Amino acid sequence: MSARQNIALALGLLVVLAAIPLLTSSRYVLGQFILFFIWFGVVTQWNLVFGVAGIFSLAQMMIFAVGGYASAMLAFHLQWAMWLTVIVGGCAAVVTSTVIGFATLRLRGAYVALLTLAIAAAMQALIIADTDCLSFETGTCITLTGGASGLSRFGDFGFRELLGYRSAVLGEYYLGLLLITVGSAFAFLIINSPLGHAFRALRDNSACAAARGIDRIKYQVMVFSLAGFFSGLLGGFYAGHFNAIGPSILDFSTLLFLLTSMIVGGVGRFWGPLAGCAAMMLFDELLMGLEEWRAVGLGVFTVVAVILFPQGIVGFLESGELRRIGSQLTGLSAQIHHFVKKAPGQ
Amino acid sequence: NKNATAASGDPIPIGCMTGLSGWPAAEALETKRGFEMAIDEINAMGGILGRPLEGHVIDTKNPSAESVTGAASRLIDRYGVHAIVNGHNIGSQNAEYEPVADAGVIYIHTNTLISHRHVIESDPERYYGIFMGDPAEYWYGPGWLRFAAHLRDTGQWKPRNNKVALIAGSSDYSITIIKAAEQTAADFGWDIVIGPEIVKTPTTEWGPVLAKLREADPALLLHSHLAAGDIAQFMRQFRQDPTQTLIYFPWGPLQAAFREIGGADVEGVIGSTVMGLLEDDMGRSFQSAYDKRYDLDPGGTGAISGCVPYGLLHHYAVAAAVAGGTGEPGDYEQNRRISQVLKRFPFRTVFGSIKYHPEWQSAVPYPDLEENDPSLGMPHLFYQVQDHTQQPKLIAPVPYDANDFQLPAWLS
Amino acid sequence: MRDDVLKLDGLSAGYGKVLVLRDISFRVSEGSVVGIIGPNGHGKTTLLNTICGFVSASSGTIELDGGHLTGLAPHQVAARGVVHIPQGDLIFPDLSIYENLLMGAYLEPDGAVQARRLASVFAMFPKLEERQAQMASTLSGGERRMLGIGRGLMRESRIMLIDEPSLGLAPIVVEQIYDTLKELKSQGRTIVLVEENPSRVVDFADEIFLIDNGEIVWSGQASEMEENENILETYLGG
Amino acid sequence: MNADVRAPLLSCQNVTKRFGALTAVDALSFDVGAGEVLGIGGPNGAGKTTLFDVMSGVVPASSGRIEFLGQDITWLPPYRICAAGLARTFQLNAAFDSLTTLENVLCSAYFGRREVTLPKLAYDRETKDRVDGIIESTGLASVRKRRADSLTVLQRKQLMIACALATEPALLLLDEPVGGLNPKEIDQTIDLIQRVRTEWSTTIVVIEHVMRCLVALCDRVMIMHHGRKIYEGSAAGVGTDPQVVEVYLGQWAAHRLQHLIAEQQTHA
Amino acid sequence: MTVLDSVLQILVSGITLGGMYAVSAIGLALLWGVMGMLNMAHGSLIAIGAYASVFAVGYLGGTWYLGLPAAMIVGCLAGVLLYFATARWMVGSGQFEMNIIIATVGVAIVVKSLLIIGFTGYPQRQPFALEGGIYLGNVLVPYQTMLIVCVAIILMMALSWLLKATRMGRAIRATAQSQKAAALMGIPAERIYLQVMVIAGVLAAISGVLISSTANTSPSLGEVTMLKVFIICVVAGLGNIPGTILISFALAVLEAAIQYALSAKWAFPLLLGIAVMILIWRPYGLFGAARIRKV
Ligand SMILES: Nc1ncnc2c1ncn2[C@@H]1O[C@H](COP(=O)(O)OP(=O)(O)OP(=O)(O)O)[C@@H](O)[C@H]1O
Ligand SMILES: Nc1ncnc2c1ncn2[C@@H]1O[C@H](COP(=O)(O)OP(=O)(O)OP(=O)(O)O)[C@@H](O)[C@H]1O
Ligand SMILES: [Mg+2]
Ligand SMILES: [Mg+2]
Repeated sequence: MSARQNIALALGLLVVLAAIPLLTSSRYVLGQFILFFIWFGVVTQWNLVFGVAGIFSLAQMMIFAVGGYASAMLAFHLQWAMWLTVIVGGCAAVVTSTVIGFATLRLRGAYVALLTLAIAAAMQALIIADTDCLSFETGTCITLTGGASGLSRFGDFGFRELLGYRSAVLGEYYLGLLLITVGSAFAFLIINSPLGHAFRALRDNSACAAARGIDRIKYQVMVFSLAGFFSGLLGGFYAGHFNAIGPSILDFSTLLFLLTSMIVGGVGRFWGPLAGCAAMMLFDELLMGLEEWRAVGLGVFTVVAVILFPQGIVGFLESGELRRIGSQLTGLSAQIHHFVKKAPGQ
Repeated sequence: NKNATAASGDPIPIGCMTGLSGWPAAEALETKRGFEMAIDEINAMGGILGRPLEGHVIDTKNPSAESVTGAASRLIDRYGVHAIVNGHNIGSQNAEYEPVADAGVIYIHTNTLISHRHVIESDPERYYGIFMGDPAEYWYGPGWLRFAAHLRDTGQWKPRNNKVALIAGSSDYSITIIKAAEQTAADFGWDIVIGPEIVKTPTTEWGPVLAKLREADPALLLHSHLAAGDIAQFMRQFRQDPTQTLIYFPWGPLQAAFREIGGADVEGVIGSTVMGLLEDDMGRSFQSAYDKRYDLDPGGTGAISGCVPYGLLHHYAVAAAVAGGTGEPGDYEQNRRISQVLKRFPFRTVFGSIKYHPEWQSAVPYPDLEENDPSLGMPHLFYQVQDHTQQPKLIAPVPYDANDFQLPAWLS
Repeated sequence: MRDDVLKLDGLSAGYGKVLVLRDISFRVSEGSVVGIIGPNGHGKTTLLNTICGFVSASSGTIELDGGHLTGLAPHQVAARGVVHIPQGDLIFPDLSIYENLLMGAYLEPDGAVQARRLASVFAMFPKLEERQAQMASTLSGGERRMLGIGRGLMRESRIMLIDEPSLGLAPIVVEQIYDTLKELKSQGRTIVLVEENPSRVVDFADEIFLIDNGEIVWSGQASEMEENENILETYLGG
Repeated sequence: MNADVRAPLLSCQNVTKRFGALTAVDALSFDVGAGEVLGIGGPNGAGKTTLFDVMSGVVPASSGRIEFLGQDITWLPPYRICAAGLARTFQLNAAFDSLTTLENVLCSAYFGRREVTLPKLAYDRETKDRVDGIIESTGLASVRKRRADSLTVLQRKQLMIACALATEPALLLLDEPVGGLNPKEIDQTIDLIQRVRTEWSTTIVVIEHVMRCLVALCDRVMIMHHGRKIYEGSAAGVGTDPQVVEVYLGQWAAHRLQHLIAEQQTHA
Repeated sequence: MTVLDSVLQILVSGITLGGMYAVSAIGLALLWGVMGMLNMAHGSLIAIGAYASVFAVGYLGGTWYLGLPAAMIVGCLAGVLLYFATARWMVGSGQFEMNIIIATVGVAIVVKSLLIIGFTGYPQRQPFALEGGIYLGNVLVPYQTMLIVCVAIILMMALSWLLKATRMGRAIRATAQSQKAAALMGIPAERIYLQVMVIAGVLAAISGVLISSTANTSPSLGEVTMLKVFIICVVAGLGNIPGTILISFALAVLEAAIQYALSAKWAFPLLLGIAVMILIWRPYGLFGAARIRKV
C-alpha cells in the first residue's frame, strides 16, 4: 500500500472509531474499546522494537508498568494531577526503556528475550515484596509501590467531575483515541522515515548496516527510547482509567496475550498490531459464553491463527488474497459504474 | 403444591463474576454452583415478591482490574442486573466498584480486602450499594494472635518463650495478614524474631526458611502462605527436625489437598477462616444438599466455597423483599432502600451471621472485633487437623467449637 | 540409445504468481553431461530448484528413471538419488566441516563407504582436511564453495545437479574441480551443470541448453555451439 | 599519471588479524594511491576478505595500523569509517533484504555520507536526487520498487555497488564484484566500475578471481597467500610469477592470462 | 541447630532445587537449545507427565511405580500431538521461530485449562514418591532428591551423547540450522521434528513425575519453574547441555543461600539480577560460543 492509501485507511478508521460513542452508550462496549486502545497502543510501540527493529525484547509490559506506576505513585503519594503524572510516567518509561536498550546491546535473539523477561520479573518480584511501610493510615500500611495489593484510588483525569460519573467514560474514550492516534501516527512516521529504514537495515543485516554508516548502538538505544514514551503514557492512561495499578500488570499471561496479538496481526507491519489486537480481543469476547472452556477456545484460536496466517493476518491480506478480492470488487464497481452511466441514456 | 409458590412475572437479572477460565477456576466453579443453587432455591420459594431471579455468571479470567471492571460493566449494560453477588476476584483492586457505583446497583462480594473499608469511607454516598460479605483478610493476623494468647492464658498450651515467627507468601492476602500480625503482636505479648519473611508463591523447598526457624526457635509461627500444596510440603520438611513451635496457617489446612499431600505430618496444625461453613445442622444440611445436587463426594471441600454466594444471595433476596423489590441500574432510590435493609438486619446463614458494619459495609468478625455476641458477627473459625484422614476439627470460637484443642505431637 | 535418467516435460514454475520457467522440456540420458547456460536471472537456478523440489512446478512433469518427481518434497527427491549442489551453498553454519561432510552422506549408512568418500573429498580439497574441526560459518567464500561441492560428492547419485561450481574459487581450484567432474563423467555419472563461463561448458558438456527468459531458446551439441558464435555473442558476450 | 607521485590515500602497516591459532592476515603492509585501482588476488582463504573486514572496521584488527586520508582508522567503528569515506561491498552479496532497492540506496546515502546526529523524519530532496542518479547509472532503474531479496545475482551486485557509491566514498573496496557472472555481464560490470572511477573519481581496491577483470581494471595487482603478500606489481607480471602460478593460478589460467594480456596490448 | 547444620541444610536445599531445575530443563534444552524451538508448552508436558502418573495410580488403581511408564507413554503421545498441533504446519516456513512460540503458548493454555477441568485446580498427591532419606547430621537428604539428581545427570549425559556422536543427533542439529539444507541431504525435517518432540515429551513427562512429589501435582506444575529454567538454559548458553546441569545446581544453591542469608524476598530478584549481569558480561551465556554469520 502506498503512504497515501495508508493515511486514507487510517483516517477512515479514525472517523469510525470517533463515531462509536454516538452509536452506543454502553459503558461495557466503550470500556472494551478503551482497553483495546490501550493494548493496541502498547503493541504498536512494541512492534517498533520487536517487529521493525527485530529486537526480541519482552520488556514492553514492564515499560508500560513503569509509566503506570510512576503516574500512580506520584498521584497517590504527592497528590499530583493525573494529567501531569502521565507525562512524567511517559518520561520515566523513556528512561527505563533506554536503560534496557543499553543492557541488551551486546545480546542477540533469545538472549535478549530472556534478559528483558528477567528484568521484568525482577521488577514484579520487587514490587510484590515491597512491604516497608511509609506510613500507617487508618491502621494499614502504605508502601511506596503499594506492594502486592497495588495502588488504587489515586485520582483520574477529571472527567468524572467534568462530565459526571456516567459520562466520564466518554472523556476517557476520546482521550484513549487521541493517544492511539498520535501514537500510531508517530509509529507510522518512524517506520517510513530514514530512522525506520535504519532499524530495519540493522534487523536485516547488522554488519552490512554498520558498513553503510548506521551506528547500531545509537539506533538500538534510540528505538527503545522512542517506543518507551507512548508505552509509558499508555501505562499512565491505564492507571488513570482504572484508577488502579498492581503487580498483576506484569503477569506473564498479559505479556503473552499481547505478543500473540502482535504476531497474529503480522510482525513488523504497520497494520499488524491493529489487526492482531482486534482479532484477539474480539475472539476473546465471542468466547465469553464458554465459561470454563473459554481459555481452551482462546488457545485453540491462537494455534489455528498462526497456522493459517504464518505471516500474520495483515501479511495474509497483503499476500494477494485481498488484492484478488479487491480487484474483483473494482471490476464489479466498474461494471456498475458502466451500467449506471449507460442507464439514463437508454 | 410446588407450582403454587413458584415465581412468575418478569425475571430479575442477577450477576455473578468469577474467574472460570483463569487460575481461580477450581473455586470459581464452586462459586458458580453456589450462586445457581441459591437462585433455584429462591425461585422455588417464590422469587423476590413473586418475580423469579435469572442468573448471569460471567468469567473474569485471571482477575485483574481490566477483566473484572469489564465483567461488571457487561453485567450492568448487557443484562441490566439488579445486583451482583459472588465470591472473590483477587487482583481487581476494587476497580470494578466504579461502574457498579455509577449504576447504583447492589454488589456483594467476598474480596476479603481491608481496602474495601477505605473505599467505602472515602465516599459513603457513592458506594452505598457495595458490600463485602466477609471480614477483611486483616483479621486473620490479630485473630490468630488472640487465639494463641487464649490457648496460653487458659493453660492449654505452655509456650517455652514469647517469640513469634511471621512468614508470608507473595500474595496480597498473605502479606496483609502478616502485616496485621506484625502490628498487633506486641499487644498480645509476642516478640517477633523472624520476619515478616516473604516467600515467593509457589515455594516447595523450605530448607533455608526452616534453617532460620530452627536457629530462632520461636514458640509460635504464623505462616500466611495460602497454597495448600506448598504448606503441606513445609510441614513435611518441618517434621524432619521439628522445633517446639505451635504452627498456624490461615485457610490452607481446610483444603483436602493439604492433608492428602502432607499425610500424618500435618496433624496438629491449626488453620482458620474468617468465613466458613459451620458444623451445625444448618451447615450440614447445606453440605449434603450441595454435594447431592452436584454429585460430589459427601463432605468434600466444594461446599466451603459454594456456600459463600449461596448465603449472600439469600440475604440479598430477603433484604430486597423487605425493601419492596429490587432496583435496576439507575434506580438509586430503590437500591438505597435495599442497602439500608441489608445494614439493618443481620442474617444468619450457613456460615454464621452476616452483620454489616454500618460504615465499613463489610461483615463484622466475631470475636476478633471484641464482639461478644455470636449472633452479631461472622465467626472466625479455628480448626485443627487432628487426624489427617478426616476433615479438620472446629475448635473455636464458642459456641461453634465442637472439639477441643489437642497439643500437637511434636510439642513435648 | 542410452536410457533417459531425467525427463522434463512442459515444465513451468515460478515464485508466487510470477512464472520464471515456461514450458521447459528436455531429457538427460544416462552418463551424459548436460550444460545449462543463459543470462543472469533467467531461471537456471530456478530450474535446478524445481527439479530438486524446492520450487513447485505449476505445470508439467519431472521424471527420474520413469518415476515421478513432480510434487515430491525435497528430501524425497534426494532419497531417489538426486544430488544437488546449490548456488547459495546451504551449508550448516554451526556444524564443523567434518560434520557437514558427514551430513552429505546421511543417506549412505555404510561407514566404510562414507570413509572412502571422505578420503576422496579430502584428497581433492586438502584445505578441508586441514580445517576439519572449523565451524562452517567462519569459512571464506571459496572455502564454503569447496565444502558445498565436497558435501555433494559424499553420496552416490543417479543424477548430479551442480549450480555454478566455479563461483568464487581460485583458478587453480576451478581447474581441479573440472578435473574431478571429468573423472566423474568418465565413471559414467549423469550430470546437469549450470555454469556462467561458456568456454568451460563447451569443453565439458555433451549437450547444451541455452535458457533465456525462462525458455529454452537453443539446444544442441557442445561442438555446434562453438560454430554458432553469434548465439554466444547475443546471450553471453565474449 | 604515474603511480609514484600519487600521495597514498590509504596506507596499511603491519596489519594482522588472528582467529585463534589461525593468522588470516599476517603483518601486511601496502599503500593505495589516490585515483588508482588496486587488484587483490590469491588462493581461497588467503585472507583477502578478512583484510577488507579489518579495513572497513567490520572486524577489529589484531594489530597494525591503517591510515586513511591521513587519519588513523584502525580502531574506528565501521560506521565512522564509512562516514570518513571508505565503503565496501560484500562477497556474499549482502543487502537489506526486506527493503526495496530504492530504500536500500536511500538509507545508505542518508546514513553513510557523513555522521548523522539525529535523523530527520524524511529524506531531503538532495539525497533523493542523488540516489535517483545512482540507481539510474548502476542499471537498477527497472527494479527500484522490488524487495532486495527477489533480485538476481547481477542486480544484487549492482545494488551493493550502488549502496556503496551512495555513501560518496573516496575509496571503494569491491569484494569479487563479478563472481558468478557470465562474460557479457562481466563486461558490463567492468564498464560500470570504470565509470565509477572516472565519474566519481573514486579510488578502488578490488578482490577478484576472474583474471579478465583484474587485467581490464587494475593499475597494480597484489597477490596474497596465507595472509601475506607474495606478489605486488603489474597485472602483466602475475602470470609469470612462478609462486603465484603454483599456489593460485595453475598452468591453464596462467596461460589464459598471458593470452589476455597480449590481446590487451595489441588493442592498446 | 549448629552452623554446620545450617550450611548443610542450605546445600541440600540447593541441590534439591537444582535437581528439580535440571530435570525440568532437559526437554527444553533439547527443543530450545538445540532445535531453536522455544517450546512454551514444555511446562504443560511436565504437568501432563505428573497427571498421567496420578491418573494411572490414583484413579485407575495401578501400583505406584507404574506411574513412570504410564507417564512416559502419555508423554510420547503428548509429543506427537504437540507436533501435529504446531510444528507440522510450520516446518519450512520463514516465520518458524516466532510462530512456534505462539503456537505452543496456545497449546499450553489449552492443556492447562483441560487439566483444570479434568482434575480441578487443587494440588494432588503424587503416588510416585520415594519415602525417607539419609540423615547428614540433623539434615535429611531425601531419597527422592537423590533420584532426581541422578536422573537429571544421566539424562543430560545421554542427551549430550546422542546429539554429539550419533547420526540422528547430527541430523537434529543440521535440521535446526537449516531445514532447507537438511532436506537437500535427504533428511525429512518434519520427521526429525516429530522425533525430537516425542523425545522431549517423554523427557518432560519423566521430569513431571519426578518433581511433582516435591513440587505439588497441580495444573501449573512446570509452568512455575519455567522462567527459572529458561534463565538457566540461557545463562549456561543455549545448546550447552552439560553447562545447563551445572548452572542449574549453581543457581539453585545460590538461591537457597540468599534466602537464608538475606531474606526469601530477595532470593528471586537477586537471582534475576545475577542472571542479567552474567548475560551482559557474557552475551552468549557462560559456556556458549558466539555465532558467527559472515556477510
Ligand atoms: N525467492 C524468490 N522470490 C521471487 N523471485 C525470485 C526468487 N528467486 C529468484 N527469483 C526471480 O526468478 C528469476 C530467475 O532467477 P534464477 O535464480 O533462477 O536465475 P539464474 O538464471 O540462476 O541466474 P543467476 O545467474 O543469477 O544465478 C529472477 O528474475 C529472480 O528475480
Ligand atoms: N571468524 C573466523 N574464525 C576462524 N577462522 C576464520 C574466521 N573468519 C575467517 N577465517 C579463516 O580465515 C581465512 C581467511 O578468510 P578470508 O575470508 O579472508 O579468505 P579470502 O581470501 O577472502 O578467501 P576467498 O577467496 O575464498 O573468499 C580462511 O581460511 C577462513 O577460514
Ligand atoms: Mg543461478
Ligand atoms: Mg573472500
